[in-house]
Amino acid sequence: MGSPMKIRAAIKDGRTEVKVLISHPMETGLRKDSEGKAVPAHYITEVVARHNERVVLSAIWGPAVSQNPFVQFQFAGGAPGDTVSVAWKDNQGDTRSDQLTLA
Amino acid sequence: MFRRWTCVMAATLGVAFVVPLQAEGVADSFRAKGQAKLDRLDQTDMQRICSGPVGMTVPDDVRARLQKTATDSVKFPAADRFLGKWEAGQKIAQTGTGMQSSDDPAVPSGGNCYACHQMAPTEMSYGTLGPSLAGYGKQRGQSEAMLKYTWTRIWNPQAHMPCSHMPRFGDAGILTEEQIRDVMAFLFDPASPVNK
Amino acid sequence: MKSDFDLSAWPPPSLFSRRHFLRLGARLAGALALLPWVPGAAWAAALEAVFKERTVADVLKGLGDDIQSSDQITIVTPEIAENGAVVPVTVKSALPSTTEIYLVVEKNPNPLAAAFIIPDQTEPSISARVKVAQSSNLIAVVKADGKLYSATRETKVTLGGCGG
Amino acid sequence: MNTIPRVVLRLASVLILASTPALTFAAEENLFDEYRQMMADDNPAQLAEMQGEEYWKTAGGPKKQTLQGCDLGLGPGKTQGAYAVLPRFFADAGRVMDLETRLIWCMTTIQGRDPAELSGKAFSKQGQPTTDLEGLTTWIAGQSRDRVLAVPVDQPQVRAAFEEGKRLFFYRAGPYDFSCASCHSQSGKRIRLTSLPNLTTHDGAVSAYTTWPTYRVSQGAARTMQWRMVDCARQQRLPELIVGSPVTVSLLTYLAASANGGKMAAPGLKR
Repeated sequence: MGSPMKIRAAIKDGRTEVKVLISHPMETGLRKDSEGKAVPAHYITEVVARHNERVVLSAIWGPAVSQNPFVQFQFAGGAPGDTVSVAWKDNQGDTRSDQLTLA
Repeated sequence: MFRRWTCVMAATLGVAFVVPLQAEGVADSFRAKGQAKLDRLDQTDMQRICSGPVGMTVPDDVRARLQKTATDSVKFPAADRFLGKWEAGQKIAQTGTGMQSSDDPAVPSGGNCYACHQMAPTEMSYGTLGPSLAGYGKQRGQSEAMLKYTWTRIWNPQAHMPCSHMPRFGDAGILTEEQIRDVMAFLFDPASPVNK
Repeated sequence: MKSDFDLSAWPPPSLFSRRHFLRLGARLAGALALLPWVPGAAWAAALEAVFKERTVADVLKGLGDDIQSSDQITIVTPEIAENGAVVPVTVKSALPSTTEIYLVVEKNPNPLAAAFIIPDQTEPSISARVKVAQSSNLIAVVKADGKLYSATRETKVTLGGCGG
Repeated sequence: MNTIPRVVLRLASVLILASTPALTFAAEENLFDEYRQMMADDNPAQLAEMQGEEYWKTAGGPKKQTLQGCDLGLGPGKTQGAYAVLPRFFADAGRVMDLETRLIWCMTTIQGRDPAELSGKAFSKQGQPTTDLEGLTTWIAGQSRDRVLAVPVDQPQVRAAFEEGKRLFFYRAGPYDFSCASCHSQSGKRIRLTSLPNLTTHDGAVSAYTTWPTYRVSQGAARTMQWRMVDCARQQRLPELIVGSPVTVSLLTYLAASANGGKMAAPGLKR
């Protein structure tokens, strides 16, 4: 299980803007550590964001997404009390899901 | 080591002396790591004299002594072979590693010239602590005097500018004679990007 | 903690019949055969091969033939990034019925960096951060109304530092 | 008598003027403003802050205690504004401490953790998770955002540390002859493309000190002032500077007090 994400969401003019920061090393598999050993690839492969149960964004990533990834998007709708959740899965089988309640 | 320095500083330079904060001594704040042993905290004569704050003053006779010591340290290359391969010199100018506690001592040091100097005008990532060296050889030609002057500036910058903050690449053993030849070629060779 | 990773909602069902998907599918019949009923997983499996491509030409071919350049796609990146490890990118599409956005970094060892599916209710505008190995073109490929479009913008990355 | 650094400065500027046509440093720095603006709102240092806040409030260590009894100078458990008045003298420890040194003290005395390990493994290696110390430091520094720096230089111990730090700042040693001042005593200079703050001026000290801890995009990690000291010493080709050691505290006291009056803006974001 990874570290918590930082999810922020704001309702504005009938839309909800979502900003997500994910704690993840996003190792390419090409880097060598200080002892010269190759660091195995370790990166998020899939991301899903939901507004309540509805998927509002899905993504497939490669290792070229930056370490501690950030993603921002907007969806129509969203009301106080609704949930916004984000889940990810990485190439080593680790997953994490966090959610917030819209204010 | 540090305490000895503070006393000398106070005596030589008239800097206000403040009792060292830590009774246990400042060298205790460091530990040897890799090639960087604790003796690196010991100061040379030049380092000690040149450790004053901004606006410090050094007597003329001390300056003259520093300059003479530095000038005497310079070893010119055998058979006046000042210039090596500019391609190798370019790589040395771009390489920032060398002699750090984290560096492998078996790997030759870089010169990291670009950290402080503009060199090839095509390289946009250059520092400005030192003067621009773009067009260095084109502007100056390759007279023996100019080659010797430049060799000296690289080997031990203190010879021309006491208390310079540029490393003594030859005198301190950072670069080999061969590497300095290559850096010289990077500066002087008409085919080098420095002179394009 | 919500532990499931439910792929069944990926991507919108309409995507299934799209031409490039079928093309990918044909190339990866094996993967599809394993997961015939999960469209999201199949899409992911099909893209997996494109993520492994080493040239932009192969990536674009993998996404689908006939990609037209479009001034309806905006790419916002800094002209010069202090470090290639993190280059912020925003891709915005003004093309009606935008359903997918792909980020491609021309000179990276594997140019395809990220793929996004944009459902109906989501704005066709995504911000993310990617690694850029050297100064390079960034290409945004957008799928709108079943067709592929692209836009390109250059970003410079710089070297830095005092030592190693 | 000659004034050496001024001579050096003058010579250097003459040489630069002589051989560098039309260099525009200001314009080049502005190029990075665009980059930083695109990142600033969503600084990944927030992830370290989240982790630090959680650590602060969660019982841990052999003694299974939270750090909420830790006194950072404003009373036990008080984090708001604490960073802006550090380093300071702590009577219980009998010495001046910066935030990180104090946190190690608290994690040791309150939680029973091993000080050698906390100091020896203070910083995350590339790709490794944020350390407890990094998280705590980033979060607590963020709790002083927009506060005016007011290091208590009226404390005689702080004054002594300041003077010691100032002297160390100019101390040249090692095979490269570097001191902190080698890179940080002139204004408007860069190393490669990175601007170098002139830490001997108030403005330079403010611009540097108030933006640390900072997220280093090149390392993908939140980095702290102790890290900055240790890594500058490495690049000076010195032996390893020990986290929380007197030299680090003295240098940080000099830097922080030189920035007194500046407004805290940490965590920052740097290359």
